[in-house]
Amino acid sequence: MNPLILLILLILLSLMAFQMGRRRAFKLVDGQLRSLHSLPVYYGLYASLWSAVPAMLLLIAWTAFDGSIISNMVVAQLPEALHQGEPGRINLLLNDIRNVRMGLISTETADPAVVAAAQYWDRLQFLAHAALAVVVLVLAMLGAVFTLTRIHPQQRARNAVERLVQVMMLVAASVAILTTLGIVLSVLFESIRFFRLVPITEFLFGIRWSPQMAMRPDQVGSSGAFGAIPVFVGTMLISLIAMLVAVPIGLFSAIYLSEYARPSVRSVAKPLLEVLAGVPTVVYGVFAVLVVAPAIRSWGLAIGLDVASESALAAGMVMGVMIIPFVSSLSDDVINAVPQSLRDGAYALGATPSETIRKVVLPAALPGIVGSIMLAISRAIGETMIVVMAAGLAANLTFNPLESVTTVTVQIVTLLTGDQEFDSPKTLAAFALGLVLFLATLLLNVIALRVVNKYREQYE
Amino acid sequence: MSNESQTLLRPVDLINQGLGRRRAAERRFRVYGMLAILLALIFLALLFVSIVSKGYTAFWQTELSLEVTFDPAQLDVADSGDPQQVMAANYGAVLKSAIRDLFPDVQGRGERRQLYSLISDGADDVLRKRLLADPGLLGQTVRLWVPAGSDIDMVMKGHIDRTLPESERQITDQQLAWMDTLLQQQRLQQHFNWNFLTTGDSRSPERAGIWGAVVGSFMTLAVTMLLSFPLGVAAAIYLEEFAPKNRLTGIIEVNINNLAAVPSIVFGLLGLAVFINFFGLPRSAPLVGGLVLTLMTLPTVIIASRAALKSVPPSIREAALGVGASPLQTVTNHVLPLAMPGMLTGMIIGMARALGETAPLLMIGMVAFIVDVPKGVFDPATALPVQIFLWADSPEMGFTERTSAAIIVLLAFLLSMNALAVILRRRFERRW
Amino acid sequence: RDYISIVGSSTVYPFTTVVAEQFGKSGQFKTPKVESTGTGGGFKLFCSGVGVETPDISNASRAIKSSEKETCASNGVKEIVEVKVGYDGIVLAHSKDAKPMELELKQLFLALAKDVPDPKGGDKLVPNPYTMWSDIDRSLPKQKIEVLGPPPTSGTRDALVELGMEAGCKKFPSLKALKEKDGDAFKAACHTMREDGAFIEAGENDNLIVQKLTANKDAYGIFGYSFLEENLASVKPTVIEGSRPTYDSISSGDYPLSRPLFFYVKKAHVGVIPGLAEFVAEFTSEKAWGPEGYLADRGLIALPDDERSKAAQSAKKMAPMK
Amino acid sequence: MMDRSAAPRATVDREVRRTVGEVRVENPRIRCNDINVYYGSVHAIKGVNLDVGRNEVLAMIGPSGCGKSTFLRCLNRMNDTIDGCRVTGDILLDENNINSREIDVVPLRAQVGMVFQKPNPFPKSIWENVAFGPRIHGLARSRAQLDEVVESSLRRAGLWDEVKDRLDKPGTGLSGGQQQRLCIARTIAVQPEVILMDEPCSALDPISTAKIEELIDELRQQFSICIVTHSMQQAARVSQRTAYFHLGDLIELGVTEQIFTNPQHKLTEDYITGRFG
Amino acid sequence: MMDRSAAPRATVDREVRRTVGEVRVENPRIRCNDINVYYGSVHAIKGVNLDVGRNEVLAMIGPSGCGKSTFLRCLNRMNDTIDGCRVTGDILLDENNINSREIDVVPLRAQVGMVFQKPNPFPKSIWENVAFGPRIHGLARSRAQLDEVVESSLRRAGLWDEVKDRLDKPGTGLSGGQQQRLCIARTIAVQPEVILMDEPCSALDPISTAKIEELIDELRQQFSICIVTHSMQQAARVSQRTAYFHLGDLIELGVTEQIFTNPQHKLTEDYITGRFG
Ligand SMILES: Nc1ncnc2c1ncn2[C@@H]1O[C@H](COP(=O)(O)OP(=O)(O)OP(=O)(O)O)[C@@H](O)[C@H]1O
Ligand SMILES: Nc1ncnc2c1ncn2[C@@H]1O[C@H](COP(=O)(O)OP(=O)(O)OP(=O)(O)O)[C@@H](O)[C@H]1O
Ligand SMILES: [Mg+2]
Ligand SMILES: [Mg+2]
Ligand SMILES: O=P([O-])([O-])[O-]
Repeated sequence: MNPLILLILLILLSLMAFQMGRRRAFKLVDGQLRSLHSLPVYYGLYASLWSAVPAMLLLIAWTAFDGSIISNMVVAQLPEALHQGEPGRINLLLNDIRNVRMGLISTETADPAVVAAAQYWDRLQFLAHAALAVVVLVLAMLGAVFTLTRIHPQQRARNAVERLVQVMMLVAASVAILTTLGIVLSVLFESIRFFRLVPITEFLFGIRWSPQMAMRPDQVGSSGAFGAIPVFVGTMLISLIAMLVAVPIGLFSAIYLSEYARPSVRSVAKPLLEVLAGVPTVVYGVFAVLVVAPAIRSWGLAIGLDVASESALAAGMVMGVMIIPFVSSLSDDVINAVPQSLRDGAYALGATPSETIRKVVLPAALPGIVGSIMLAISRAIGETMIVVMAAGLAANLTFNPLESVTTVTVQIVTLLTGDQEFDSPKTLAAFALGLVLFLATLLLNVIALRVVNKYREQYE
Repeated sequence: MSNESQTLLRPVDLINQGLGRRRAAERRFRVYGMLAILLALIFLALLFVSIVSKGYTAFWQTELSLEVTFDPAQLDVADSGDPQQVMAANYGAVLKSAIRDLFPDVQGRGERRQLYSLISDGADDVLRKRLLADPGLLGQTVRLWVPAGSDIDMVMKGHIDRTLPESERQITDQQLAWMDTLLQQQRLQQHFNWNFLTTGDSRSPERAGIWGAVVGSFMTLAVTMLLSFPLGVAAAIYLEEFAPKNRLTGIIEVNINNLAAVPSIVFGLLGLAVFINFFGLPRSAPLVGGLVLTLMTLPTVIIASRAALKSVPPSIREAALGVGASPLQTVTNHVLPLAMPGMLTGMIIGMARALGETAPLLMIGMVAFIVDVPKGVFDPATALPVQIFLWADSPEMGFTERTSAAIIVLLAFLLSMNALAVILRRRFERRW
Repeated sequence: RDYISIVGSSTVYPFTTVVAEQFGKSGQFKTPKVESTGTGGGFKLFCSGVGVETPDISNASRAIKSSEKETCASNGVKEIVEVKVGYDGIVLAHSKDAKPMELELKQLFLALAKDVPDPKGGDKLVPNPYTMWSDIDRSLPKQKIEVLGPPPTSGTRDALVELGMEAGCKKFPSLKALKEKDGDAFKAACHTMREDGAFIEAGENDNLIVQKLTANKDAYGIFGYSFLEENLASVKPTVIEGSRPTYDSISSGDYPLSRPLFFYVKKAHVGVIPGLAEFVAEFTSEKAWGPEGYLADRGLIALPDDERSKAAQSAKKMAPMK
Repeated sequence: MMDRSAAPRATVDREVRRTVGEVRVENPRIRCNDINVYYGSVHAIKGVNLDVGRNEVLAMIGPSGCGKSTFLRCLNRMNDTIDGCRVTGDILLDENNINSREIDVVPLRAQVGMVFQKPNPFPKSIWENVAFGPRIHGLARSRAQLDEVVESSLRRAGLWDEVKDRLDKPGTGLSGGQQQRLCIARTIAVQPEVILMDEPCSALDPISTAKIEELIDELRQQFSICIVTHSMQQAARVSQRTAYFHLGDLIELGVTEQIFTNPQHKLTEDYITGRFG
Repeated sequence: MMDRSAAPRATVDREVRRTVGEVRVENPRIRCNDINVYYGSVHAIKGVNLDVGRNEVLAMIGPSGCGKSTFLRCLNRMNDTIDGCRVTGDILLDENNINSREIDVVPLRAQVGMVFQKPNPFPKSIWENVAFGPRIHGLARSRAQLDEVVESSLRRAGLWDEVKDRLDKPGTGLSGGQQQRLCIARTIAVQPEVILMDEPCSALDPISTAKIEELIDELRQQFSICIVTHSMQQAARVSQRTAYFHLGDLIELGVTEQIFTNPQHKLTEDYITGRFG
């Protein structure tokens, strides 16, 4: 039986269990619902969950594994000559068999052994599905019967159902932990391997970054220096420029929108600002390369400055524009959270609106604003596409915004696209950089959240 | 003040003295605010204008009108009822003879090649489709509009400068002359480029469409939405309504907030390591893209959903608990319906972000040349932003405008999603 | 899997994709999936084993290296079919509005190498002192040396190093002598690009390089011939060793910086992945890779006739390389 | 306690924090023994003993922050919803200690209903507002039965005539006083035994207040009612017994009339005579 | 308050909404002529005429929502900050119509200070809280002068001794009553002529309330004070004249003593005697 049909049957079965559970509970007390611990619905749910959940788990586990079990069985009976025991060949052979089964290769042209295997596979598949169907349905019925026979008026069906739902929600909430764990694991091990090859002190404090070393014995690349300071400095320089653009514009926009703008202006301008955050970063990247960078360069040349074509300034400015809405909408929230009573207090003393904002609202909102700016900074240092397109690859250790610098994310992308050799320090360096990036944003976020929370408590 | 002499001057007078300066400061402050917004909006406008002005031409395509004879011999088709034969037929030959008929005096291989390049490589698609739809056409002659070659298209749209010396442009003087003849005969016209909106990628810019990428994006987003909405809402409800304040929930909270700011590229690394290398899911599949984007958008959805739940006043919960509803009944009956619009808004914003995301998809092999429109979540696919990234890297001139046009399409989707979010927010904005 | 999976060189990518599209149109098979991962990255995936999750074909803008072959073999990829598909010119280009320049390979070496023979004479190698083109040779323009080029993951880089740098390097007798004496030292001297900002590794997006060139008149860019052909309106090539890169000069071998392009087929997959043999046949058919074929329209420089027919033959037989 | 009969003005000193007056009644509906409530380290209710009789209205008065609401919320375990709130002591509702961990709060809250300071109807129709409780508790089998419950509850809350033509309109569209009566109807629809009211009129206008007070008087026939109020006038008008709280202590408890005319504790007297508050 | 046999019981009927009593005083500080306030279409204050005398405390009482706060906020144009609020009529402060569009609200609000229901110190140091007003208005030239202003204001607010050692600590760290006195100090630091207080004690405990009431009595020597209060006892304790508002109408205005002992309007009487509220 097809798993899909089985699934539908299972659902039908659990619906039936639901109905029966409900009826039974109702009958037990003769309609005197007050003497029933929970509503009949809960008895129904209880029965249907017991019949569906274990069976469903089995169904999932079975379908996850039966493919490999069957293919192993098919392989076992294949003539040894066809695959010589090599895993890759077996794999290909299986693909072949699969293609025959799906009719992609006609049975006439294919190897008779393969055709036979395909038929064997079909048989096994049929058997497996049949067995699965029997087992699953029996399990579901057992579950239903087990719960249905145990229904009694004092049974805390609602509590049981609610506990189960809560567990399911807890599992959902834990996905975040799994994700973090996954990130840490997928980055940490490679980083450790990297730090075996390159001392961590050299990585953190070295001032030369030239990772594009030879990938093969017969190639000559660059020297392979892994001092990440220039990369960090570049990241900071670009982030700094971005913040210099984003903070004043974002903050003033937020102030204007929340304190001055008429509701009609606000209702138009705010979503428009948010559009800036929604524009894909690839688009910003294209814009930075084609419009902003050349413009800055030609202005620079016009006043006699030597501007690199991939200046940090261009990438930083465009990134700043992208970040404006983060600063503005977060600050907007923070400013709005400042209680009206403080404004009233200042107005009642005869302060002008700007005095109220500058001397009362902003100082009160400052921790929150700082928090939002830190969140924006972590956005800036993690931003990838803009810098991949608009910033340089060369790791210059400089604070001059007119020169070209590189960033952590650019390095990750360039190190991981192209040659991927998992044990060369070059590729591993990308993971070490990823780890640094993760830790840096973690740190910024923890601080920012602390600050923001502290500030929230102040008024709540 | 306690000082008697100062009472001569009332404080009001003193205040009035400083008033001019304060009013000026007030005006300045206001102007800064206005400037800030104006600047941001100007940048937005600049972005849009520059993209639209570069891209709008891609929505038109130069087409060439030819009298095409579906000659069975040339086509190498005996039975036009057999789709196999029709698919594999040699339409190029038919097209070539059709254009030769227009310029019978063109001789020599070199010249002929130049002549053929007036027609797009993709013109055979048009013929194939016609013949498939109407097998009776075999042996007949019909007048058809077929796409013109990319160079002609570029000249027609003004992207190639005719005045340049021949060596510096892709099109020869001879071709320009033919083009002018065709124009005179009204055989060359610009039509709306449906093809762009309905087909997959192609290496010929004039045949390249974004439908494949749109479908890929759609599937990726569908996976993302199906997973992240229930997960996100369940997690938000748990954290906001049920979670006891303990270590575990504290860690979960910090985690979620932190994940929201983790660079998207790191999620790409995760997807590569976990879904492709560990679980062995296929490269380039929308399923994997969707999974990665789910992990990426989940924090956003959770945070927005929690905010929506928070905005439901506690008095509603108290009311329900007060008549003896269980916490779960309180949530499902009262809190959730009220928070739903907010949650949907958060979802849309998360989706919009996922739609524009490129970096993590680069890591999991969704940068690929894929012509066939994907039919399932396991088929290889690209997504809109990746398609933009790919086209931006193509040598052919025609792709420059396609890149901008694809950006326009992507922005149109994003804007409509944003607009939807705004409308939802407006519609259901509730004040207690 | 019922479609062909192709990875590898970004240089060959535009050609493979055209063939893939043509191949898909016939309707018999699905259109192959082509990923542009760079030559090295392509081999990495290609050599990771035999089986449906590994690619069937890897494109390369240089021949496979013995080290890569070993990796392949150790992962069970023993039989590989090599197909040489044509030539690509590597051009050094700059903005059309800039002053034209003519360069010798020796000068190219002096401009881009990390260490160069001491300009004051002697065999000693010193860190590259040249910052202006005119420092190298008075006849060259008085402009900052600023060259945007490919990173080592790219086959273009390998070809540049071998055809350009090494050839320029050998013009110095002392260095030429070194080759016999100490191969490694020779390589270190001739293959190492400078890292002081004059040579900028600009990533694998060649279009971006073209666009950066139009924005910056001083900059030179290194990329494949097909990009030059499409962008003649905005950039122009540098004449190298007296030869201007054109279709003819590259195919005749006049132009010194031209390199062959390849793709490699995993023999074990032939007959298993539907259409693989047919795809190779399409690629090696005259209407595709011939001098009049559709690939030539895209900037591929066809192999000489005899070489081409030989290559087509061996591709048809799927003869693995030794 | 003190000597009350002879010298009526022999008030108990401010410093004394023992409860003055008789806290117990015969056959109580609720009996509280030594209730303490802590918010983290704040001791909000300090060893309070108190009975709620059958068919009586017990008013709780006292200055702001003295713990009236906190105490009230103990009686139906609404304090459970506040993080860090800890309640000790026994609260016997018909012999069951409802303050024990084992008790399921859901049926308890159906038995002890609550009306809040600010009217908080659900943003649903009037009908659904009232039907919600009976529905989740399974008090009606059919729509018709539910209709009946809704009507009778609204009638008893004195709201039927005003809303019978718009039962499907949202409850939030009613005026404040109507909303509060709707909340009362919602509470009595689950047939509780005790109704707790936390300043139910403080958000209402005088006319609505008068209506609610009338209603309370009627409901007393059937329920026990505890009402927290800021307004001494209101306490005097509606209650039979009054409890005066001060900084977490139950200072005085007695028959309402006597509390207002002849308080025995100095603090009560100060409060009643408007020396503060 | 019950039997007022001596005074004739000739109370004015409930239906009459003309103001009863004398609304005018000689040489007023503020004179209001026919004030109407609209929130959108809600008519919140209906044609009120009223004078505020010099060195007097005028109390405003009335049931919740009757418009006390709204009226008070007219006097220093705080209603300007509310969207959709429209005020008509003349408000003369020393002959200037402060309700005209031309008037600059900045100096006006310095002249007519306001203290709010909930203490709202700025989240800054105590010193800065008080110095804020004088500083923005340029009332002090030097730090020394400012110090002087801060000290004298805090002294007059009766807070100096309690905070003199921690002037640099945040004002939000004070207790509720201290915070409210800080807000009063902040207000008098700009030397206003009138002080408006909107239920300044409703968030405070009895002891703090007493302190503030004392303070109000002292401040009256120098300022005119309008105070809104919910507590009739408080009105009786601190004010010279009392105004009773009802649903936007000024029902009755008179000498406090008389209002409380012998109200002339039926509505006032109902309210005073606790028949509602
Ligand atoms: N959630 C809470 N967390 C901490 N302390 C609280 C909490 N709720 C109340 N308190 C404190 O407990 C004490 C009693 O509060 P409660 O709300 O019971 O007073 P109340 O008498 O109802 O006052 P009001 O008349 O203002 O409603 C107060 O000191 C208050 O600050
Ligand atoms: N911002 C506003 N928008 C619309 N209506 C308002 C607003 N503020 C007050 N009102 C209405 O105006 C009327 C008077 O309100 P006001 O706040 O002045 O009453 P109050 O006498 O101060 O009451 P309370 O004693 O509760 O403070 C009320 O009916 C109120 O609903
Ligand atoms: Mg309370
Ligand atoms: Mg008020
Ligand atoms: O992508 P490449 O051809 O440069 O390896």
